[in-house]
This record gives sequence, C-alpha cells and structure tokens, in this order.
Amino acid sequence: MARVYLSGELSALAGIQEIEIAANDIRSLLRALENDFPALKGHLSKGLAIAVDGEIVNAPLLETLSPASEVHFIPAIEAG
Amino acid sequence: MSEVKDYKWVGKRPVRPDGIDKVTGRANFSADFSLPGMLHGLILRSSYAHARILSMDFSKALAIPGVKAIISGTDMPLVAMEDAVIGGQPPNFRDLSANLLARDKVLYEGHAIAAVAATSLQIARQALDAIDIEFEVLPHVIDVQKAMEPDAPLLHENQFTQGIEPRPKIPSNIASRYEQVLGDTAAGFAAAEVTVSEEFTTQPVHQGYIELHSCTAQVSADGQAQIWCSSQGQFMIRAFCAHLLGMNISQIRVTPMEIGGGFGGKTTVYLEPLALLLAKKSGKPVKMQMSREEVFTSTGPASGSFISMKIGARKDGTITAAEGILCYQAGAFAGSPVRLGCMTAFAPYAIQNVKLIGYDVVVNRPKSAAYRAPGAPMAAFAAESLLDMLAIKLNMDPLELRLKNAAQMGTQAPYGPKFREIGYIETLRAAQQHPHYSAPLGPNQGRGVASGFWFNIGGQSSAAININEDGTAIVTTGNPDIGGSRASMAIMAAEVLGIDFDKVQPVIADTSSTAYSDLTGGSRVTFAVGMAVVEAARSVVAVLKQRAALLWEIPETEVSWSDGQASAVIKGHTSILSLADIAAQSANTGGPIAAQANINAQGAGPGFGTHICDVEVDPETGRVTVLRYTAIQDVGKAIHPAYVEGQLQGGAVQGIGWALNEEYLYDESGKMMNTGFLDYRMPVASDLPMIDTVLVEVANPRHPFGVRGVGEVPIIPPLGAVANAVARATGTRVFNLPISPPRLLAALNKKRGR
Amino acid sequence: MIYQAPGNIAEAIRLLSSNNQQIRILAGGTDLIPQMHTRRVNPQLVIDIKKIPETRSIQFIDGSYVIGSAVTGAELSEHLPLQRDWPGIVEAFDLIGSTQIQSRATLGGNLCNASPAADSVPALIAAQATCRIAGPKGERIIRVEDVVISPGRTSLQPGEFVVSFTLPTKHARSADAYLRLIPRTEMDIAIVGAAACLSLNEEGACQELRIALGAVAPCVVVAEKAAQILVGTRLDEKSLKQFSAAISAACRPINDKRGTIEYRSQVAGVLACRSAKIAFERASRNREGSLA
Amino acid sequence: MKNHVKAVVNGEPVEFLCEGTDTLLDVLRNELHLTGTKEGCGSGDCGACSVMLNNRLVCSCLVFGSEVSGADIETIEGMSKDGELHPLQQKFLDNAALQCGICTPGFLVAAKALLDRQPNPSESEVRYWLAGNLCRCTGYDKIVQSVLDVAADMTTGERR
Repeated sequence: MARVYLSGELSALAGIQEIEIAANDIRSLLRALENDFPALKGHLSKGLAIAVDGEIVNAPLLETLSPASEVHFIPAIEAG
Repeated sequence: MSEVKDYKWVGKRPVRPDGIDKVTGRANFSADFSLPGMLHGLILRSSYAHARILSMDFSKALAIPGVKAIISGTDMPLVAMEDAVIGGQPPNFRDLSANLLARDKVLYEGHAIAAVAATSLQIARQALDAIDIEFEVLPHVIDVQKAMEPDAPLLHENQFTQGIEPRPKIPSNIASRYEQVLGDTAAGFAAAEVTVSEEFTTQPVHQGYIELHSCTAQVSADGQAQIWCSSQGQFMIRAFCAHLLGMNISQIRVTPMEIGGGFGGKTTVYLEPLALLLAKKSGKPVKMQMSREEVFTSTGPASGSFISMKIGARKDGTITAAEGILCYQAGAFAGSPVRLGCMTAFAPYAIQNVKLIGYDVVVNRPKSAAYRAPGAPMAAFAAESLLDMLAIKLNMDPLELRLKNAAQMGTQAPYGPKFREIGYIETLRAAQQHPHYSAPLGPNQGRGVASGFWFNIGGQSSAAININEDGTAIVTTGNPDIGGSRASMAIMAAEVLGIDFDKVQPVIADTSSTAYSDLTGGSRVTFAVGMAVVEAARSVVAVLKQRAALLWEIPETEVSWSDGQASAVIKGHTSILSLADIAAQSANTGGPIAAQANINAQGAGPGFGTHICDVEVDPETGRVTVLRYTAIQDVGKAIHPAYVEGQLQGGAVQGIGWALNEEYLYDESGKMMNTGFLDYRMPVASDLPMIDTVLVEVANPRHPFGVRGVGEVPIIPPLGAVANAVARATGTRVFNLPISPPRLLAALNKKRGR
Repeated sequence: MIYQAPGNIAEAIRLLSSNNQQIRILAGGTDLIPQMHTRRVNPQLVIDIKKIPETRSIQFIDGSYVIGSAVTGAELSEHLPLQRDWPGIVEAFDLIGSTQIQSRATLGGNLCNASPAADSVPALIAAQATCRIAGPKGERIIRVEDVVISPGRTSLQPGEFVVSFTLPTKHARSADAYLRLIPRTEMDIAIVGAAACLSLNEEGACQELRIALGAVAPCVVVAEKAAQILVGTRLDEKSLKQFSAAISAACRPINDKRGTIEYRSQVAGVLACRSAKIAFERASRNREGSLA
Repeated sequence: MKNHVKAVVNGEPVEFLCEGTDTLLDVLRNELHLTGTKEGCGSGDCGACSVMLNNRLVCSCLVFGSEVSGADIETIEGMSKDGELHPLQQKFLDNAALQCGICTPGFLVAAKALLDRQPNPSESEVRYWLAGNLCRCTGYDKIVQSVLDVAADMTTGERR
C-alpha cells in the first residue's frame, strides 16, 4: 500500500484528494490509478513530477514503494 | 551514504583544469569557431509587437550576388505539440518551432521571420533589407494584467485556459490556471490575530550572459549534420534540432564550445535549427551570431509578474495561513514558471494552510526562458516582503520570525511532500551569529533579510573514466562547464581514485563521443554528474583491485585500495602496487582499464539560503547604495568551495540587479527601448561591495560526498533582502520592482505628502 | 564606407565639402561607431579629425585654456593644471562612460553628438566656454551653448567642424563643479546633470553664479533667474531652498526610459544645490589661497 | 574599398585589409584570428573586447580597423610572456575569479592597465576602473580581490 495525494487538476479529474493504493513501485501505482480513475489517463505524466516520501524522483517508473510511502504528484521542475 | 572524514581533494581549492586556456584567450567559445568557406547567416526580425504576415517576397533578396539561401517558417516541418520527453520536461515543439520562425503572425518585436545565408555579413544585411513583407498590424498587449482582461488583444485564437473545469469556450491569453492548496486557509485566517496583504509587481529581467548566441552548422550531402555551438547541453541541442527538423538523432553531431554564461537562458535553441536549415539549403557551412540587441529582443527573459498575497499570524509570530494569486508573463507562448512560483514562495516555512493560484499569461513579449530558480525570485519577493511587514507589525526580529516558522525535516511543504534532511534553520542561525547582523547602521541606512528555497534536481547523467598507461586518468562527461564543473568532476574522481588532482584530465565530449546526459541546469551537475563520476571511479577501483589480484596471484577480496594504490598482505608482508604500476601492466592483465557509469540520479537535496543586505538611501534622489551583503546557504558539501562561493556571489548580484535597476522598457508601440547594456542596467563593479558568503554544510545523505545543488538558491533572497533593507532605511516600502531612483523618490514624496 | 584621416584643417574642410554624400566626422567614435553598428546611421564617408594637430592639444594661451576638440577624457583628467583650474569641466567629462570610453571619447564629440544628456556640455556652458569652428567660409567663434539647437542637431553648417574650445580667463576667487544622477555608479547616461560655475566677492559671498542643467530639456538649460537667488548669499539653507524650487521650475523635461518629468525636475533642484555648494567650497578655498 | 593597414600587435608587425566599417575587434578576430578578444555588445558597454591601443585601454569594438595604422596594440594573447603567466592571470586562477570565462580576457587586460598605472589601488579605485567590464557570473568579488591581491604582492616585492 502507498498513500497517494492528488491536487489541482488531477484531484478535480479524479474527484478525490487522497487514496491508498496497493503497489510496490510507481509503474504499478500509475497502472492502478488509471484503472480506478479512467479520467486520469494521459494526465499523470504531462508536465508532472512525482515525489516519493518527500523526494522528487526523475522518470520514476521503477522507483520502489514501501507500505508507508507517500506519493505526491507535483508540477515538473524547470532547470535554470 | 555520506561520510564525515578528512578528504584529500574534496573541499580543497585547486586551479581549474581549463583555467590557463581561459586566462590566456585560448579557450574557444561559440563565436571563436569558424570553417573554411562558410557563409554568414542573419535573421530578419519583426519590428512590430503583433502583426499578421500577409505576404513575403524573397525574389529581390535572392537576386543579390552572394546570397545563397533564404528560409522562412514554411521551411520548418510542422511538428506535434509534444512528442518527446527531454530531460523530464517536454517543451512544446509546435510553439518552439513558431518561435524560431514565425508562420502567419509575429507575436513580439524581434520575432524571427526569415533567415538568410550569404558569402559575407554585408551581403546578408543587404539581403535582409531587400526582403519585402506585407504586414497587417494588430493591437498588442504588454502588461500581464491587461492581457488577462476579456477584451485584450488575443495572441492565440486557439488557446483556451487549461486548468479550469469546464473547459472555457472562449479563447484567452490566460494559458493555464494552477491551484495549490494545503490545509484550510479560511480556518487559518480565522485563527490569525494579525494579517498583512499587498500587491506586488516585478519586471522581466534578462539572464544577461556576456556571450552572444552563436553557432556554426554544416550538413553533408548524405544528410549528416554537425553543429558547433555553446549551450547548456549539447544533447539538448541535438534532440531539439532533430525533433524540430524531423531528423534522426544519429544524423546530428553537436560539439560543445565553451559557454560564456547561460543562467538558464541557454536551455533552448534559437539559432541552431536555422543554421542547419540554411546549411542544408546552401550546401555550405553557415555561421550565425546574434547582436546584443537581438539577444535582448528575441531571447527569453525571466517572466515579469503581478502578485497579490496575504499572510496571517498569531501575535507570537506563528503564521497560520497564506494565500495569493500569482500572474506571470509567459511571453508570446505559454509556459511561464508560475507553478514553481507557487511551490517555492512559502516553502521555507511550516505553514498549515496555504492556498496559491497561478496564472500563466501570454503577452506580446519574447517567450520567457529559464533563469536561475525559474519562477521563484518574484514569488519570494512578495512572500519575504510580507514576512518583513509582519515582523515590523509584531515588533519581532525578522530572523526570529523566520526561525519561529522555519521548515525542518518532516515539515510538509506547501506543494505537498514532506521535507527530508534540510538545513534552513542552520542558515538562519548562521545569519543571527554573523557579525554583519549586529553591526551598527548609520543615518538613512537599513538592514534587510530574506530567505529562499529551491528543489534542486538530479537526472540522467553519464561519466566515463579511462586510466592511461602512465596511471593518469581521463574523466569524460557530456555537460558543458559553465562555472568550474570540470574542477569538481576532477576533484571527485581524484578523491575516489586516490590520485593527485592534476593527474585527472576532465573532458567534455561531443554528442557522438559519450553517452547521453541531461543539460547543465537546475544546479544538477556537481550533484548528479558528480554521482556518475563517483560511480565510474568506484568501478575503476574495482577493476584495479582485480588486476592487482591477478598480478599478485591472490583472491581479489584480499586486495584493498587506498591513497591511489592497491595493497595486500602476502606471506606476512604488505605488498603495494600503485595505480601507475597496475596501469603499466594492463596489457598483461586483460587490456585497457576503464569504466563508465550511466545513471538517473535521484535524491537531489533541497537548498535553502538566507541573505543579509545593508543599504543606504539618498533621501533627496532615491538612489540606493548596497553597503554590505552576506549570503548564507546550506550547500550540503562544497566540493570546490571557491566556486561554490562564486555561485552565491554571482547569484546574489543578479538578484540585486533585479531588485534595483534591471527591467524591460517598452514604448507605446510595443518596441523595447533598452536593448543594450547601456540602458539595461546590470550591476557594474563599482555598484557593489564585497559579497560575503557563509557555506553551511548539512550533508545531503543521498550523495556520496553530501552535495546539494547550489546555483539556483542565491538569486531568490536578494529581491526581498534589498526591498526589506530599503523599507527599513526609509520607513517606505516599494512593492514594485525595480526600486529605481525615480520609483523610490516617488514613494518617499508620497510619504512626505509632497 | 570610406575612411579618411586628413592631417590639417584645410584638407578636412575640403573632404567635408567634397560632395553631398553622407558624411560623418569621427573623433573618439564612442557615439558614432555604436550608431553605425545598429545601423541608425550609415555614412559613406567618415572623416577622422584626430590627425589634425589643433584638435589634439591642450594649450594655455594668454591666460586661458584652448582645448582641442579631439582631446580625450583621459587626457583632460591627466592635465593637472586644467584639473586644478576647472575641476567641474574635468569631473563632468570624467563621469562619461568607462575607463575604456575615457581613452577615446572627446570633448568635441560629446558636444556635437548633441544629446541633451551630454555631461561635459553643461559644465562648458556654465564656464562660458566658446568654440572655434572651421569651415569652407572661414573660421568663426561661437558660444558652446549656441552649438546644439535640438536633440541630435547642431548649428554647424555643411563643411564645418569644431576645432577647439576656449575657456575664459579664470577668476582667482572662482570655481566650478558638476554632478549628475545616474541609477548605477558608472556607465549610465545622466537622468539629470547640474553644473555650477561660481565666483566670490572679496568678502567671500557669492558674486556671480551660472547654473547649467543637462537632460531636463531638449537643450542645456542655463538657469539665470534661479542663479540670481544665490548671488550675494553664502548659500544659506533658506536661499538654497528657494534656489532649488526655482531650478525645478526652470526645467522642461520629458518622460523617457531614463526618468520622469517629476523626477528630473525635483532632482535637478537637489543636484543644482549640491553642485553650487561644491563650487562654493572650492571657490572659498581658492579665495583663501589667493589671500595667502 | 578596403584599406591596407600596417600595425604592431603583441610586438609583432601585422598587415591586413579591412572594410571601412570593420572595427578593430572585427580585424583582430576575423583577419588576425586573435579570438581571445571577445564581443559582448558591440557598443562599448561590456568591456569584453578590451585591448591596449598605443598604451591606452580601449574597447576594440569602438575603434575602426582603419584607424590603427602605425599603432601598437596589445591583446590578451600577448599578456603571458615566454610561457609564463602574468601575476594577474595566475591570481585569477588561484582565486577562482572566473566562472564561464568569457569576460576574463577583457578584465585581465583592463586590470593590467590599472596596475601598470597605479600599482597600489584602493578597492574603490579597482571597482571604478573596472566598471566598464561586465561580469554576470562572479558578482565581481573574486575579480576585485584578485587585483588587490596582485597589487599587494607587487608592493611587498613578491613579484619577480
């Protein structure tokens, strides 16, 4: 299980702000989210970054999750 | 994990490996490259802020002897909006293409319309003059608030505000709306005993790199292309050109020239695809270089902004809520960093209830580009001004107020996640203890403080280490050295290998000679590419131990490595083989010794800084003099402290310029009036005191040496620090940057009832 | 473009009058070359006057200084007697641009570029300097304030050029000063400039004062009425306040990228007071020196 | 019509042809291939193209190539003699007084001109002398410090 936090547009699309999802890594988490909330399809990567347990992760498909993990979807970070 | 130990090279200040070339004039920057028989390319740019292109006629220009090719928007293939992920962020290639060469409309003064290649610059100039274009001039809009009004001149008829449900049916200059909510701000403000709120504006500012954009391109008959240019990433240039022109990535080879400053402004393309097209069309190499005027009118500044913000607090200083609306100018195409402004504004503080709404707004100005900590300085200017106003209202020391609310490990950031190990409180304590903070002030003088936060990033990074036959090493990476990174890479390699710094030669390779790496930006190179270097060096050490074991005919596990040599206890005696000894025997032990590391670096530690600024104000003229300045920052671990200090000093001075004098000035027709360094007033040496620095080192546990990125944070606090100092010197606060003499005197007059 | 560097005045006049093609005079080039770089001007013939000896010397003739029009800022600053006698003119020119610009920029160029914000021009006008103009119809001497007639335009006739400047014989109890306001400390164009040239009577009060203001009108403003307010005073606070208001009232500035009407008018008053005070202090020292 | 010009650059006689509109900067970079002198603005506002012309510090973008007939020109390429760095060059390296390095040649030429005239300048004199040289990377701190350090070394006789 991991706790997923949605905000802004994503939360509006899914109609929720927080959800527990059983997933061992980000890939299965994304799959589960899109399955449960079809409205999110195509919106989970565009211009977004993912933070796992407070750390922003690049291209995070394979990032592993622990049962206590917190996952946030946040805007992508630009480079200066 | 990070280790606390005495390092041999990490933390020392050796001379950078590319230093001698750069002090003798031998280093080759972009414009220093040329090819025999090359043509010179120039760009025809719009002199209107907004106009429809009715017709273009190149016939007279093409008839001029020596004119070899002319291109316009129709020579660029139509590209999809987003068809590639580059360094984690897909640029909008359709917009980028239209920015490089306008198609049916010009959207700002300086927007490129056509490009010519000719046998000399003079002929190219004649050709530009001979191009006939018919325009229908359209009304334009420069100001961000005016652009948001329903009857404002519309830049894009097909742009509907994103982030609003249901999707609007009427097109708008507002490209998108972003909302960031934490907690319940209504409850937070209800719990507040004092509130402060204000409206702020900031002007676009240019990165101001001294090197003009320039590039040389060549295309062979079989379509193989080469580009020589400076940028913040040769792989970015390659990918962008390939996507924009419909080429295979393998067809393009980009050789990075030395880069004369970027600060985020060279994270995209302006000339390179045009030079490629001209080279292809003419069959000859083409060199292009912008003038300073072109750099100002046609390359991306940081966004200007309008910000309305409010904070509430209890009388003990606890901030209970913050809210605000941030409107950022994107320039002619969507994509301002307003979201990052919302994310960073209050990130230094543990505030339970924060609600920020961001609007990304297009206006008839050049497309904004990244500039050091994109989006953060203007938002922090508003937030840090409000904190200072709150401190004055509560009669609290401004550092105490910040300490009372400071984020620490476990604090939930306003954008969602909880911070891990961070060093913000340490910067505040260091500021309190710094002699600067308690030094006396004279009449008309004031002291301001402000803080700043930046995420920092990691990303895809590669490094290769080759051990030479004599025991020296080559470290090859794919990231331009924009401020001394060769030295950092060599230091980290020397540290892990255990050999002398000057035995390590760092090389920055072209795109065909090394593995992919994300661009140099976001303060990622010392952290992320450094991790790749460390990993490659550790692999080399493993190979060296294995080779030593072969030579000694013992198991590898019995070999240990330190100080650049393998050692083992053999038959009761300690035997030693130096790196050079092992390298000399490499043929006998399996061939050349080398290793490569290709990683996607994770775990960039966030950075926090706190700045102290003293100013003196001439009450009769409104001129502000910065008397003393101290920049304090958690840098994780400084690999080469002198270059880390340099990042803090340079960033602070760019921020001082942003606060005091830099701005884009437009006339009524939408033409920029200050397109040179004379009237775009960047700080000069005599404007400034020495910039004192304090490097706080709270190690980033995810980096082998504890490194955090350092380049972005230092430009964030100065806007607030300078404004707060001026407010405390005069009792008058300026909410609109820059605090130029006319603006400050007007504010002082108002206060005096004049 | 053709470059020519005549070696004497006659040759220069001949070239200047040779035909009616676009001609520009090159002195230091610090205004002309950037204008050509951005293609605001596109001359076919450029006549370099730096090879003409009369334009390149600083001489002291019959009690007054004659300064060649192509003398550079650096040369002015290095001329110690000139710096001692006319500190306002020297400091006004020294404020222009960087060290690099000072090596090239000339007194004649600063005048003939005809910018309302030229720093040396108010100082020359306050000092009542004249200039020697050579042309196809012979030579003439005119007041510096009669050269610039509007921004970018001078009263010079076709074929004419400025050869040199003459400063009046310096009064023993006099001094000049110049101040300007720029946002930075260097490298900017003046938002306001104020020159003061002042002489004291035997008792040490202000006997004569000329104030010339830059960047507050299309041409330099000589604020005669305002200056009268300080005549007879020792620049007491009350008189200065009155003077400052009169200076502000004498300004006819515009809003532009460098400053506003309100700002220019107000700060002109401030700077005029300050430069008058500096000139007064300098003159007082000169007076004490002449008494000693 | 091109002009034929003879001059001395870094002690060596040179000859070149230039267009009337060519600046000394154009000539140095494009004709003489001395690309150490940089172009940052073309208007004399950044100092990246600083060279010595007859012993005066100038922006080479504000001098016509045709004007330098018979002149003596020193560029960054002539600053180190016999393979030995000038003390300013060495100090810039020791102090990390450069980041990207594009402004560095101009700063070095300008700083040398200062120390040749005034071997013991104050911090303020250094800052005002160098005000015509823009640096966007360093905030000037380490550049100014380096010039002051070299001046101090020179006056205590450590130089040579």
